[in-house]
Amino acid sequence: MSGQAVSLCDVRKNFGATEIIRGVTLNIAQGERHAIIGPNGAGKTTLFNLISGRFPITSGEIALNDTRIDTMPPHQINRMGLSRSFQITSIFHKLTVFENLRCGLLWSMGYRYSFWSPLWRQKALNEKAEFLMEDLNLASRANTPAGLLSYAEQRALEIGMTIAGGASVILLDEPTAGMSNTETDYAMDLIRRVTQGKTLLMVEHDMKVVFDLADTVTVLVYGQVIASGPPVTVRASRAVQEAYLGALEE
Amino acid sequence: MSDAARSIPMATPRRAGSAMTWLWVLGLVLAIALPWCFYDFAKARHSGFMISMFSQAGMMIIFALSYNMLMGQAGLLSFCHAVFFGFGGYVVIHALTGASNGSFPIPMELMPLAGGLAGLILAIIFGYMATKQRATAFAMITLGIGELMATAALMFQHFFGGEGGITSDRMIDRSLFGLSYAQSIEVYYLIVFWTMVSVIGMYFLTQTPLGRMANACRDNFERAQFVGYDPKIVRFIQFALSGLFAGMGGALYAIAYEIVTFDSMAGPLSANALLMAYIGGTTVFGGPILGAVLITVLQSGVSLLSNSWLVYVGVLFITMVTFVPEGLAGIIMAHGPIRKAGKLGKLAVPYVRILVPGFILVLGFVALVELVSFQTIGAAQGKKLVLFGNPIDIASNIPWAVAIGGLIIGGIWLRFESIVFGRVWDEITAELKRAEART
Amino acid sequence: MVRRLLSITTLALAASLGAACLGPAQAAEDTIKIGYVDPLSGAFAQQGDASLKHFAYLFERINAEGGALGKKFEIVPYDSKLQPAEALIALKSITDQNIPFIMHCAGSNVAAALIDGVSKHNARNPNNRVIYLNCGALASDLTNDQCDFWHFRFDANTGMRAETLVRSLPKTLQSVYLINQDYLFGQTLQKETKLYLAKLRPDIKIVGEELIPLGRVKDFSPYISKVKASGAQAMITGNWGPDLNLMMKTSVEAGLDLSYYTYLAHVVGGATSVGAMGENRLFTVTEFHPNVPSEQKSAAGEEFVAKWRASHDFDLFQMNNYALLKMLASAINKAGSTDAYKVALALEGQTVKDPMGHDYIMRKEDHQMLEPLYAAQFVKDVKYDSEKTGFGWKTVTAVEAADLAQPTTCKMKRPAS
Amino acid sequence: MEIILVSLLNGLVYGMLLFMLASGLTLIFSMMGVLNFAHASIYMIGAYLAFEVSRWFGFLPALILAPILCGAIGAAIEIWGLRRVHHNGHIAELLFTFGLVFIVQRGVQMIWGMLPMPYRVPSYLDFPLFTLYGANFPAYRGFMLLISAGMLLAIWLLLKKTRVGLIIQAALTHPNMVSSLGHNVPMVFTGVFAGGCGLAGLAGVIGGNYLTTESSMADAMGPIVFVVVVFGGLGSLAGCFIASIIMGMIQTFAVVFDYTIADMFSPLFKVPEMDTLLGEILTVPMSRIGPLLPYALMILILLVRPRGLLGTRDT
Repeated sequence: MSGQAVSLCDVRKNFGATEIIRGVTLNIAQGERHAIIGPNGAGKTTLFNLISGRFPITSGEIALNDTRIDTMPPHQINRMGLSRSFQITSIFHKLTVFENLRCGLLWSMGYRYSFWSPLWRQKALNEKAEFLMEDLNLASRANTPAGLLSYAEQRALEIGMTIAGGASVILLDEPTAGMSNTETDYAMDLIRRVTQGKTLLMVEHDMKVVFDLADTVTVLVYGQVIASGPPVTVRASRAVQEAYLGALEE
Repeated sequence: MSDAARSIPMATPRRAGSAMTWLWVLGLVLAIALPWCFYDFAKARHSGFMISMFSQAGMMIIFALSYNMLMGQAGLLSFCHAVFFGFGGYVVIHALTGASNGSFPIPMELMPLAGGLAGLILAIIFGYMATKQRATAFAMITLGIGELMATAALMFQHFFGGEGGITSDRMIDRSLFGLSYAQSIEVYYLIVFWTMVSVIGMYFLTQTPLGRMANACRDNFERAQFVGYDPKIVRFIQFALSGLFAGMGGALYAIAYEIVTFDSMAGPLSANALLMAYIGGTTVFGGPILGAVLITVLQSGVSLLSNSWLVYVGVLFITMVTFVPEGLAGIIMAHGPIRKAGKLGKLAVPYVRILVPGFILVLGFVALVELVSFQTIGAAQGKKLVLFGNPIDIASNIPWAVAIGGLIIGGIWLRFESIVFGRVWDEITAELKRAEART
Repeated sequence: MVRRLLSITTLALAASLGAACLGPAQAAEDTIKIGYVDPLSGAFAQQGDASLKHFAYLFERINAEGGALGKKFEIVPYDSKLQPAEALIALKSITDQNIPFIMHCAGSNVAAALIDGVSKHNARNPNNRVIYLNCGALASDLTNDQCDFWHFRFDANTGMRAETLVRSLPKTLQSVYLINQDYLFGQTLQKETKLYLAKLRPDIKIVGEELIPLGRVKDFSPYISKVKASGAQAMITGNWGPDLNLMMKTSVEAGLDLSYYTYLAHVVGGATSVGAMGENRLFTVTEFHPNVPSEQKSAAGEEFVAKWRASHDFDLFQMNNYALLKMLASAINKAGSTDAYKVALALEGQTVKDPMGHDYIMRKEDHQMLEPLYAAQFVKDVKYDSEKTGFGWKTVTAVEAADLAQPTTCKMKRPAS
Repeated sequence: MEIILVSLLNGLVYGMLLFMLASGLTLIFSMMGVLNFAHASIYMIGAYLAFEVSRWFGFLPALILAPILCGAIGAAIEIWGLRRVHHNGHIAELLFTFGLVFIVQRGVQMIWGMLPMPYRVPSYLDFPLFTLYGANFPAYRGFMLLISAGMLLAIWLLLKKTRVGLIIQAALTHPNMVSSLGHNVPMVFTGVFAGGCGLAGLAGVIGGNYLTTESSMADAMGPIVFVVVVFGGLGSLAGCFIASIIMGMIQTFAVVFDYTIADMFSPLFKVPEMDTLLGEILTVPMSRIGPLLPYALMILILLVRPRGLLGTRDT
């Protein structure tokens, strides 16, 4: 198991009597770009929620860089180097774009719960936030409250906040959902650029994105992994085609 | 929003900030000068009532701002804020007694720190419980804490003095500047000083990582977790610090009145904090200051004039909540861009035009309330009804007709004028938007 | 949206302006003003309201009798909201206007604050001093350990009331149950009642005692079951308002055959809420009730009451406040000015008479007024009923002022000038 | 034994009175999220209206008319007040109801004066129902039990057996879902608020003559009702019912079992008598802190179980 960025071992999750995740075992190597696909209701987002600690798991094990994280609260998992984005944009709506990014940076830069260091004096912090803003192409919107941004801009900010903390493992939940073609191209480009050298785990519906970005694809159906491997192999797999791709292309 | 904007030095020019700075300086100058506006030269003495009211306003400013650290900045609705205020007061009352008999030898000027420390310690204890939860559960826990503490203050004589409270004497003869604090004007300036310190302190807090993360947890506590922060700890520290400032406010209360009773811990004062913060505006740092001043003046000033003042306060709250949810400060801020564009002048005439029917409406309403309450309550108390300087005969129909007429005519007219005003306002803002789009 | 909010803000601004136009009547300068602080708004407003109505009547009377120094008295009301801080702000306002008298009736917590506040104010502002005329805060401590030169209490304290009540208890009574509200006044009453029971009626057994949280008990049944279990024949209580009414109602409905010896059943609203269930069972200790003059066959007293009843639908009972105004008037006349210090000295030892001819004496050593007290029973056949209920008060025991001269622990500090 | 049985009965009656007040608030609070501080004010209005109606037409018409009037007042408040405030958030709604509390209190004083109203139990209900261990059980208490039980039954039937009830029930637990299913949520809100106020009004009719009808009666009832609702759990009428009974019992038994903390330690060691704060805390009898127990209980339950006793979602 060693050397894996994220490893899941027979992870199960029940909501009441229904089992949503039914024994998922998955290993993601360092630096891998891994996509999880599957039909609606397969449990992809739930799996993300389990890995990032949003929900507790029912049984099994989850490890990040060989440390068990399945009993940790989300903020602790985050501090260990795992960061995630949300399918439904989750940003600080009343804060400006600049503030949002700064919030994403604070913990990783060691500010913790400081109430004695004024933000305006933190040169390194502010420069880094500025830099990030340029990177996301949001510099012109620096002082706009995040809630007033366009949808694509909000998605970009979401990705920006996810990577801001410098986490080594990035979980992206449908980063291009609801985007037009040009926006999707731009977002893909952005994701590729900002996740260089990091382990990327993403849920995605857009097959173009999946096959373009991912090194490995895992197919999740009804809470179980039915196939996993390089995109070409998975695409060729009959089981996958029957269970998922066929249905999608109808 | 404006303070957020000012905290980004490289992204915005400093000009907006400097206008703000001047406003603050103006406020301070006003606070220093205000007592002298009511100086009675004939008798060569200050107006004790005015100084009391301003002193009260000072401590309420601290109290309301510290409340807003919870409500506006961290999104926490607390019903026990007065507990920290009152506790700070009780501790300082005991400290004053200790200072005069020598067992607690600290100078008067530093007493607020003792109150603040007391508030901080109590807020750490209660905060540990309450901040485990958020939203409504948090609010309800604080409601319970508030009730428990207020009753405990009545029950335990040794520390709280029961119903009669605890009294002390502020002339402890320990001062860094050799002041006796016999006159309330000296106390007033002590309050001004500590209010200034607290305001600066609380403003500073909004500009620190903790302050920013409190905002973040308010907007989206889940996201805050996924950038590495534990919202519970953010809430906890924010709660404890707001207790610190509330305790300082309570200390000033103890110094000004030299008595602390359970009322200063009880529910109505906590509710007052909420009202002041909301009326003033929770989204702007300085909002609660306006709210604190307004509510203090209403409570101390208007209640001298009419025993129905609670109705006016109630109506004021309802209209504010319904029509001006961003509070007084929110309204003022809304004029910012218009002022910058130099178009404030265009609003002058519409303002006058709505002020007239608004005034008629209010006069009608006030007259009606006074007439009704005079008929059932006031008459037998042997008062004479004097409305707007004229004695009124309530038996005749004329005052009633005038009042109801004013209410109806003012209402209809105001409705009409407010539509006109809205049109002008919309035009100007649309114009500003177009101008912004061009640049 | 925006249009609305702006228009309403102006409305709010106008509201404060509008309110500013409402002013108390500006009377001519040649009156002697008395600042009066009591709750006039909020949940406890009825206490202030009742006192104000009494004062309206009594001021008119005292002014008709000639006022003082040829001037008339004028009352200047302030709303204390039953909060010490507000009362102290009112005190500032009163001293600002150089009014030398501050009068206050309701709430021993406010009274304690005012005693302290007035004393400090006078020490710090020797040329603008005030006298605190206490017209109804009864906790006995206020004229014992907390006594102050500038504080004069014009009403019988809890100790005197307790003594009167104990004296009025019938010889046949053997066991009592004490219930009081858990605050300064109630606690003091509990203590004093026990003290005088032990002193004057050692034969009576206290079979139970209880402090109930003020105004919070909605169901008295558990208390009543305890009272019943104890086998008490009577209940002694200082409860007022709903705490008295509910307790009696629960007890009467449960079929308990008790007498209720109370301290405050006679105040405004008491008769209304007790009604028929109080018949013959309810007793009170009061400074006055409307049937006193007819019982004592005093024509002057009759006139005093009749005039009140012509325009009021509740009882006149604050006779002590008539004595207050009379004493104040004669003290001002004696001092020749309204200077607080001179008037305070003149007040000490003053004796005045009420319309029935009873003495009221201001004791010098603790500034506690001695006054006659009446223990009265709530019965059907009386000349004047209370609050149109058909029932009224009938004196059981009357105690003269001189008989109530209880010892005091007051060690008063007297200013040199 | 005797005292326990009597206390159980007393606790039940008090609990039922609490339930009458709290059931309306549970509906309003769970469904609309409105911290309605004016609920007790509506209760007061109910009592005053009942007094006024019963003076002219008798008690039974008042029993029907006053709650309907209160419901109408509630509907008016919702339509012209709360609905406009709704989009400004829950704190705005709370402050709106705060304002109402002030206005109602002074308004009642202005209309009816400061004195308590002679609102009495009608003579045909004013007799002892039965005698238990020598103490009478008044018929009016039985009548109260009857009305509140009837109310419980009526609400239960309404929620379980009617279409409107189903929508309300669904809205209690999943407010957003109901609106997306295309039901007229504002209408449902108005209906629920009016209904809740009607229930408060009914409690006023029943409680007004059982307790005292006066202008401070709202103050005393305000916070305790919240405690019951939160303790019982949002979205659960059954929880509200159980919480009411528990609170009624606790307060009753706190009076009966008159122990102090020092007494509890006495089997272990003798607590010395102290004239200090600690000594005071140790010797406060249970009956004095009885009314505080609900608050302490609420804090406890929120700490360990933020959804309350039977709540369907977190508070």
